[in-house]
Amino acid sequence: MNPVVMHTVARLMAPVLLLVSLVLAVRGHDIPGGGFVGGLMAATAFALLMVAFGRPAARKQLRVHPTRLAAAGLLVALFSGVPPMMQGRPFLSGIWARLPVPGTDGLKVGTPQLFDLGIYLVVLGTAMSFILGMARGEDTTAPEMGG
Amino acid sequence: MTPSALLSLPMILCLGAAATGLLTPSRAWPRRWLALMTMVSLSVVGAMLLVTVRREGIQSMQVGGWAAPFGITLVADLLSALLVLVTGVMGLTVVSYSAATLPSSKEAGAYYPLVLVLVGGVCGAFLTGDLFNLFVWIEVMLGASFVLLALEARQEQLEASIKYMSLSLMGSVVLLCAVGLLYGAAGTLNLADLAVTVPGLGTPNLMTAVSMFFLVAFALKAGAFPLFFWLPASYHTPPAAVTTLFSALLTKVGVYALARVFTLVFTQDAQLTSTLLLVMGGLTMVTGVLGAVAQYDMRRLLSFHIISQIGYLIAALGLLTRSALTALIAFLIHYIFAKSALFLVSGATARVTRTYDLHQMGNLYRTQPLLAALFFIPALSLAGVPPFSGFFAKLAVIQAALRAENWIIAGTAVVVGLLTLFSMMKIWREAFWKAPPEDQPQEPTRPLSLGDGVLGPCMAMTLFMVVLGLGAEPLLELADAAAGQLLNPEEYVRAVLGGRP
Amino acid sequence: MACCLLVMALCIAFFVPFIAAALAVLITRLFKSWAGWVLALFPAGLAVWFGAQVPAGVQGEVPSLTLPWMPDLGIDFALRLDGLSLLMALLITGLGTLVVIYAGRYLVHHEVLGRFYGWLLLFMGGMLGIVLADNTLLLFVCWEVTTFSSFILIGFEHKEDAARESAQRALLITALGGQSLLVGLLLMGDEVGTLSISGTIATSDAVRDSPRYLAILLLVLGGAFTKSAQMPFHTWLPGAMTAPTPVSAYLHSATMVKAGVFLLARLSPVLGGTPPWETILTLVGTMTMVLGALLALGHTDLKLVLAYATVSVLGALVMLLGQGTAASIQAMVTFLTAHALYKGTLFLVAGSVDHETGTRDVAHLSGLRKRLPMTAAASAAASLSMMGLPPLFGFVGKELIYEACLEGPGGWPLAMGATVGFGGMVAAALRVGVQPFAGKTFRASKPESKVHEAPPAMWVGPALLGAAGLVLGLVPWAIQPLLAMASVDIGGSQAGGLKLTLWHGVTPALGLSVGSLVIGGGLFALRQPVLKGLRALNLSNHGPERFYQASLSGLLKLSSSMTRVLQNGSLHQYIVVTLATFGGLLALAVVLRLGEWPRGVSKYVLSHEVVVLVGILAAAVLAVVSRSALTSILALGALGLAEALLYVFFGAPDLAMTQIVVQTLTVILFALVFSRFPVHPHEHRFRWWTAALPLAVGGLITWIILHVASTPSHTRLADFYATQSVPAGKGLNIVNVILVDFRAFDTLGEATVLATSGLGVYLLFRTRSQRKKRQV
Amino acid sequence: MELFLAITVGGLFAAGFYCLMLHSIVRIALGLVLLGSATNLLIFTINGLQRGFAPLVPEGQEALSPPFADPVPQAFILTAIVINFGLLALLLVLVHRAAQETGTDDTRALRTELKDSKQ
Repeated sequence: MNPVVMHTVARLMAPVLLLVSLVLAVRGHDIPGGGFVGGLMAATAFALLMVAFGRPAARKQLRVHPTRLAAAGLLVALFSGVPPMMQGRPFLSGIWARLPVPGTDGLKVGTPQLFDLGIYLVVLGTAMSFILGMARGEDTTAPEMGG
Repeated sequence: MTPSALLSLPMILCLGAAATGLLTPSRAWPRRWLALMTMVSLSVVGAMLLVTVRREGIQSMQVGGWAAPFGITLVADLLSALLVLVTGVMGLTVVSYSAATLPSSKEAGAYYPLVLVLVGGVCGAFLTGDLFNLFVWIEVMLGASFVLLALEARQEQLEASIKYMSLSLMGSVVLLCAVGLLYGAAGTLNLADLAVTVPGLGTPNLMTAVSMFFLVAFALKAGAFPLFFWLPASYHTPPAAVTTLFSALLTKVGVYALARVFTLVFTQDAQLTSTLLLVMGGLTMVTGVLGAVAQYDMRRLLSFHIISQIGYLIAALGLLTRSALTALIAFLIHYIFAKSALFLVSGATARVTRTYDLHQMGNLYRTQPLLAALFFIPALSLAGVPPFSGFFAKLAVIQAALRAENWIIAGTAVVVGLLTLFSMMKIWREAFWKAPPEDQPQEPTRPLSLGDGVLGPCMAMTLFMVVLGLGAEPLLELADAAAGQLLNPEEYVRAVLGGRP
Repeated sequence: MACCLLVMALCIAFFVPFIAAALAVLITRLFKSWAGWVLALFPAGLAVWFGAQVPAGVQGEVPSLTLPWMPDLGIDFALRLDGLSLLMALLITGLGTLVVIYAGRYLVHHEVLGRFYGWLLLFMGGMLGIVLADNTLLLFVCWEVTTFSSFILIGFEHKEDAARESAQRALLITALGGQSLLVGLLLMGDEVGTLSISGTIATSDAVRDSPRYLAILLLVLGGAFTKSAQMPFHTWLPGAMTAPTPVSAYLHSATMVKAGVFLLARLSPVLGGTPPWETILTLVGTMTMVLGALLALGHTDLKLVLAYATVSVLGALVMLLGQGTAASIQAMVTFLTAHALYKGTLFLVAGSVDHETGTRDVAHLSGLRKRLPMTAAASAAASLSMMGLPPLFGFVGKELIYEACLEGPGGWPLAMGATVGFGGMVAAALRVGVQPFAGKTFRASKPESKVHEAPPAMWVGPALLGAAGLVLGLVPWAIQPLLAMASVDIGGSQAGGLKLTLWHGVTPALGLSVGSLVIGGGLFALRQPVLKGLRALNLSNHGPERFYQASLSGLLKLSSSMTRVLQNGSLHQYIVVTLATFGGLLALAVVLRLGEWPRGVSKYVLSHEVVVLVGILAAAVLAVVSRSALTSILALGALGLAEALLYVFFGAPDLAMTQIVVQTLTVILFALVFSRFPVHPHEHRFRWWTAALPLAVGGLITWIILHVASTPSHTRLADFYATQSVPAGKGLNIVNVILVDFRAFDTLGEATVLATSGLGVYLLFRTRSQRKKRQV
Repeated sequence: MELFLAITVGGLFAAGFYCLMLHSIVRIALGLVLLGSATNLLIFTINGLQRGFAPLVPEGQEALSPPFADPVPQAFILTAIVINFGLLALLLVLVHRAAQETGTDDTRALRTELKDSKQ
């Protein structure tokens, strides 16, 4: 493919994919979807960037080391279960609130969603570990380009 | 702290520390100290849990606040609490040993987080009261063990990992089938709920068939004959600290799970399942110890002994009497310590001699007196020589077998003990007594002392063995109470389901 | 109060040797060459204390204590000091004192003398524990302490192959016996409901009348016979002579080997007096006695001769216990004491000779009496006692034996056997105790001027012991009360009334005594032809010795061939066996329990579903049989899609979505891996016989699924989630609510697995590229 | 339907186990994928199937009324799929690395285990 076309496509598509992935993750509570599929979708966005601009650029766009991203996600998921313990309720009990968002009857937010967000991050981090790891494994013949 | 929080803390601590560890800078000290602190807290939590359970009976907690069987229940009876405590102590031992032996580049990597994940998975498996959740925690534990095994990626480790993974994943498939079939047959996977529901289903034959899946899956994880191949194929490749961790915890989860499902869920066809367990246990003892006798690699020899000792546990489970289950629990605890001590010592030996090959060692009795003592006591203990913990544990097994009039198991236990002694003394003769081979350059080695950090953990394990030997009574009493809980599921059911029948 | 103090002192006495053992290394380091004298204070103190208990014991006072130790297993910390214990304790501590002093000099330059003392005193503790214990398992614990401490002591010169070999043999044989003993004791405990020895004795009929009596007896005898080196288990004892001589003197003549005899004596009120007991003990004992004596004559090594002579004596003691009459028990007790005194002396003498001359081969020794006068005197006293000449204590003991044999059920045949056995012993005594010292010509491996008397630490022990044999022979009534007490403890009140006198008058026993001297003298005179003849026979390499070697190598062979078959490194085989086990257990369950046809399974199916199912199967078959990797991978992809379709048909959109994504990723992963290395053309061809096992397992699983599916479906959980998902879980997508709320704990674990594997993948690739970098 | 699906599941198990018995690690991994699918379908079938009717509560309603597909096995399968996938990826990378070291994916090349027991 023409690299210019590829770059353009990637530049346009990646943010869209990221947005869709977030929607999938957040709305997953009510419609099919969820943190897992959302996280994979987000990873696809970065994979696209990698195909277009190469591994280092994709790695740079991700900003965080993928394994750290996964670790952070795990921490978020774990942490979402802790607040109820402060109230003397069991670990991972749901706490819900309704945020007043103008134009709707309020947006429901709760720790289970935070949990799902954690899963989203774990999946994104893991998928990026796979993708970036594979890509590094691929150029075993080429000199390592850092990262 | 409320008991219910105590139940979830082990997993939160381990996984939280693992994730936090990965987020800290890639240096040795933050990760090491984080792991150490976590293991200390885990041991404290385990001890508190044990005290609570001993004082107030079986504790349970509904994760997410959803009443059983709709959510996931965590349950701690005496056995679980005891095992969590032992897991914490073993974790602490292995982490401090790792700190003394591993290169700091490795410590700075993902090593400690992986250890924490593994320990967290093990605790989860011990504490969960739900079979699907048990599957998940077993996978957590396996996942971490796969990576730990392959971490250095030397060729033999890759090979070992592939064998270990293929066979373990096969076991996981069987386990998942088992869980699925049980859900289809009983409509629930909560253990306490199953204990209540299954007798009323009126399908005992179907339950027997389903129990075979569980038997295969857990016996594979436990390393029972003839499903143990993954164990000797892999345990001799990672660093001693990792082998110790594996030997102390992984197979125990299989044994624990067997004990759990065959005392709580599949009690309808005890005749058949007990017979199978007895046959399996007896053959496991014999094949394990015969495998060990021929080995000249210290770690392979010790790996085969894991199998033979597992045989004792499975046979004790097959006897299914109160005294047999008491013996099982006492033996389990003893053997975690004994085996760990031996693996840790094998690591220390290899540090001195730079090999695990018994042919290449010699004369350590003179050059390494402390090391010799720290090998001798666990070795005797493992072989069941008094007055160390192994004797009383084995005695309990033999006595249980005699009382059940199962002469074959009693005889096998006795003979296998003797062969264990033989192979332990083989290590002693080769590594500690004989003159070292002449081609081996005799570099003047300073005797290892406690200050080196390598022997500290070995010493701790050995002390446990002496204390659990001369003062076995508290452990036996605890094991007896735990066996009582296993044989009378009413308390377990009441703790989980409350007043609901 | 006094009683209380006594019991406490008994308890302390039990622990003193262990404390001494713990301090041994320290004391040796502090006192250097005086360490032997210092350490000897511990056993000496004990000996004095035990000696002080004799008068009270004669009055019938039996101090005892019982502390609960492991009530769950029935093990108590129970001690009891009756006459038998007292006699043994005196021998153990008294001889122990002398041996400790002796060893301090004998091994003075040894680099690990401290550890040696540690093990020796540990052994002493175990031995003392055996005789003091009033609980069968406490006795067993101490029994095993002696087993493994003697293992270390035998292998003390551990760089020598022979020492390691002998240590292993001793350990294996005695540990085998130990295991047998353990089971016997446990069975016995179950019969009487207690592990207390005195309690068992009180209810001994329960054991003798039990249907398990014979099993218990044989198992206990297994322990006693191995420890006491009875035929055919005697082979470890001569080998044990690789131990330093003080060890041989202490363990292998005076104490440890007597543990088996002691055990039989201790349990004879429980197990004794029955036809099997009498037959087995008499037979084995007599055989051991005669063969031991015979074997003793086939050697010229001082220690080996003594070792075989010891075997012979142990046989005699066992034989006497088998007779079970009052006279035989009294004779046993007396002779045991006499033997401990003279055999201890002779071993120590042999050690001194070896130490001073550098050899212990009798053939190379003579005329030493001038250079080693004290040693020679001790040796003379001891060997005369061994020969059973008046006025030595050995004579008293031997006379009693002959009398007991003549009076007992064995009668004349047994007495003749004993005479022959003692004849051998006389010859052995002449060889080891007299021959090296007698004669005019001095012969030793060193020149005469370099050979001189052993230092005091090394002759004081033998001299004292030798003198004791003489004194007791002259005034046997001095020890009579103690021996009488011990006899009563073994044989009950009817074994009382022991009378020890030096001169019995001219009796048949005296005649037999003379007979044995004549035989012995004859054998000694003909020593060269006897030696040659016995060497030609090479007795010690037959029978049990052969059996031991054969079973050891058989074990190793079995082990290595089994490992080669089972754990042969082939992943293929591991998988096949695992699968076959799985299938076998399923088949077992199906055949035994689930044979009937499953009923009520829904057969209603729509055409598009059939298409999908056929598609799944076709894709699976294609993936399996295709030789092209690419085809297999693509088939896998197709299979995943078909599976997703099924999920769509049956109301699982989340599942379908995830399945598609995951299967796609899987296919990509496979493609990447396949593209990395040349997959050499797969030689695998589809074979029906290979497929039989998987097909069988698949069929069994189908069968079981059908049975499960024929039970009514359960809706309890689903109903709960359907009604609670919205109000409590705040979500419309029930599956998602289950994942993040109802069963969020599962998902947490799942996320952990995923993160772990991501980490693993990343790390595995990194190690590779790092290694590459290092190579560059 | 359960009848036919059960047969399909059995077939998938047979195919998966057959792959495990081949001498190629990649084929073993492939077999594990097949076994994963088989297990998922087993769980899916086991408590009765329901055509259509996903377990989604319609917007605005408080509860879902029957008929609907059992959501519990679906949740199990979702968890299992992800776990399987993660571990499979790990296995494949191992296979990849081992093949780099040995140059083949033939399991018969994996025999260093025997190195010391031959002595």
